[in-house]
Amino acid sequence: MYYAVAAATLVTMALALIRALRGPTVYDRVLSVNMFGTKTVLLLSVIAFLGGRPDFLDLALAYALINFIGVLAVLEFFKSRAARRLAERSRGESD
Amino acid sequence: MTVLFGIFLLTLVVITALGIVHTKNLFVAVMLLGIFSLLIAANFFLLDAADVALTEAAVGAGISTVLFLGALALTSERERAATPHRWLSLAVVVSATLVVLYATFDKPTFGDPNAPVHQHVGPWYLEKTPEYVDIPNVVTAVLGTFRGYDTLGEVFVVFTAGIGVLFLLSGGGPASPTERRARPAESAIGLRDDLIPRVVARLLVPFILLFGLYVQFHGEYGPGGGFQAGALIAAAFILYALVEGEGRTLEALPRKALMALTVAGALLYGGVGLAGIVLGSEFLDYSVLASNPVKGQQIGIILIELGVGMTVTGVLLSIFHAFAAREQT
Amino acid sequence: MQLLGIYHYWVFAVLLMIGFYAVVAKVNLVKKLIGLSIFQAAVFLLYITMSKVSGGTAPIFSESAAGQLFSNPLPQVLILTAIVVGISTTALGLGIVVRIKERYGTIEEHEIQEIDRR
Amino acid sequence: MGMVQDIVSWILLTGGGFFVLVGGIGVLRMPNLYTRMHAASVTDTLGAVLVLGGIMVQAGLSLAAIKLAAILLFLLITSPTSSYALAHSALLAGIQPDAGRGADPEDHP
Repeated sequence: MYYAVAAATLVTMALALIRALRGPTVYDRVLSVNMFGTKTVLLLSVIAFLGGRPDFLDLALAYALINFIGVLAVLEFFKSRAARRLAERSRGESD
Repeated sequence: MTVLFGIFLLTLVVITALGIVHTKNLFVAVMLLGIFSLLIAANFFLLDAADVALTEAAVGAGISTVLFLGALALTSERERAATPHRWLSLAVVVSATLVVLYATFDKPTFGDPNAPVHQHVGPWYLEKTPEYVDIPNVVTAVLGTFRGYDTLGEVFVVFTAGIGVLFLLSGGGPASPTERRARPAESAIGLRDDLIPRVVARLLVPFILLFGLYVQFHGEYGPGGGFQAGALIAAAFILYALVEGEGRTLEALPRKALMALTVAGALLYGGVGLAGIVLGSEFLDYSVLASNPVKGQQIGIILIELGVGMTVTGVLLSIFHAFAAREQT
Repeated sequence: MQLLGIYHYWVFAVLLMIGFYAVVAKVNLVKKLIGLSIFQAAVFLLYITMSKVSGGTAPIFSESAAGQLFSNPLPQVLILTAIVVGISTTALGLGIVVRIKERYGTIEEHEIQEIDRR
Repeated sequence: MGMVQDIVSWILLTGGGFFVLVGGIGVLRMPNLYTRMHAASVTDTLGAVLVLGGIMVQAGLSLAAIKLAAILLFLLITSPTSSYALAHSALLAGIQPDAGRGADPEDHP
């Protein structure tokens, strides 16, 4: 049963990867990166049980905690870039 | 079956790498690099390298994305020029690929227990760890005591790289101080006034810190150790900086404290090594640290892992702050 | 099965060369560093692949793994440290790129060379 | 007990696998950003709950079950938050939620 779930997760990862490669907007790519992260968490948990070493769930826990940072960093980058462009435009107008 | 999963994942890795090289948008490349790192970590896990997968998880998922984005914010997001001499480079690369592929035919089959690698010191470490060190995690034992010199060297490389980044980026930027002061109005647009991510991130930071400490001090028993813990703790502070701003983070952990942490970690490692000499043995021989040699080894490993954790946290956070401070000038 | 036996090494070779291509052919400095990261990851993959033993498990003793084969801990130790060293050196490279951008106003290799020639 | 445990966890795991897969197909096939986001959140919440719940039933009362519960908790907190932040910043960037229009706008880096 674990195998089936792991396979389903892997296929979903492949689908998310296709979406990440195709875009079209950057937000689609962020979405698929985020989704990829949660799918990795699921995959790692399933495989930890598949291999009979449930003590390795620490890894999945690390991803569950850390994955958020990447997405927030990207969104913060967007916003600060928008702010920078706004500032540049207003500076250009005042010149 | 797990081998098939591995092969599927490796194929995805190759596709992602092709996507990274193909795209002209550096921003997209960085995001695909995040996916690439996730895939590589899953592969490490499938290849029975739990410690390595945890390191890749701690470093690849957050910190490397944040650093690349920091650099992109300071440079540009698009690759402007077309690739010159494309066919020449492609020819060189393809012929090199063929050479490497030819070499792979001499490789032992995947997972072969009789491969030359497994005839060397690896089995000795597995056999002797219970006797000499008596901790369950052989990787930590090898890292801490059997190959303590290597790890010391790596810690100093990390240390030097951190110093290098500080030298490069902490000098005066191109902007004048007056422009630096004109910043607050812009920064109000950041993530800082987005209430929901801010609350959730605040909630999450203590848990990441706690988990980092768990990874640090549980490294003898499960996957973990100083390198992973350092990256996790740095990631927690980076998350805090993303939602609360640079200033608040630097209030919590000022630059001077970071510097002290970095240096103290490296000194702790070296000091434990010297303590071995002072107590009448060799450099980085921990067995004299306690009356019982096995106990001494365990104490030594805990101390040097602590040193590693401190240095890695300090260096990664200093690097992050160096990039972020540039961004504001 | 013979092919499956060396598939991991093929992926290593291909990844190595994708990274190499990015370093050699691309003129954008950040792209070169991204290529370098891929190159690094390929080497990591090679080492970890070599440490794997079929039917083995991660080299951490526990009750659930009693009496099992263990994979080789040594390559894992080398790569574990190399990952953290890798991110620090990449950061150093990015620092240099940022300084180049500030000094030259561009991060495209040929434009930098043109400015230098003047 | 063992039998019941197995059946319950199989049902949960099958359901989880199904929703994960459906979400994956949705992310690929849906016409625009917001509908894709909707599909992705199915995998992040329902799929994750069912899969991790299924494993938890197998694990019984142990440290592993507690770790799984922690993973589940953090996933349930973080993934809706990142979905929210993503939707919010996409909206601010001027991508209009319009289910009727269907097609994607032009590339918007």
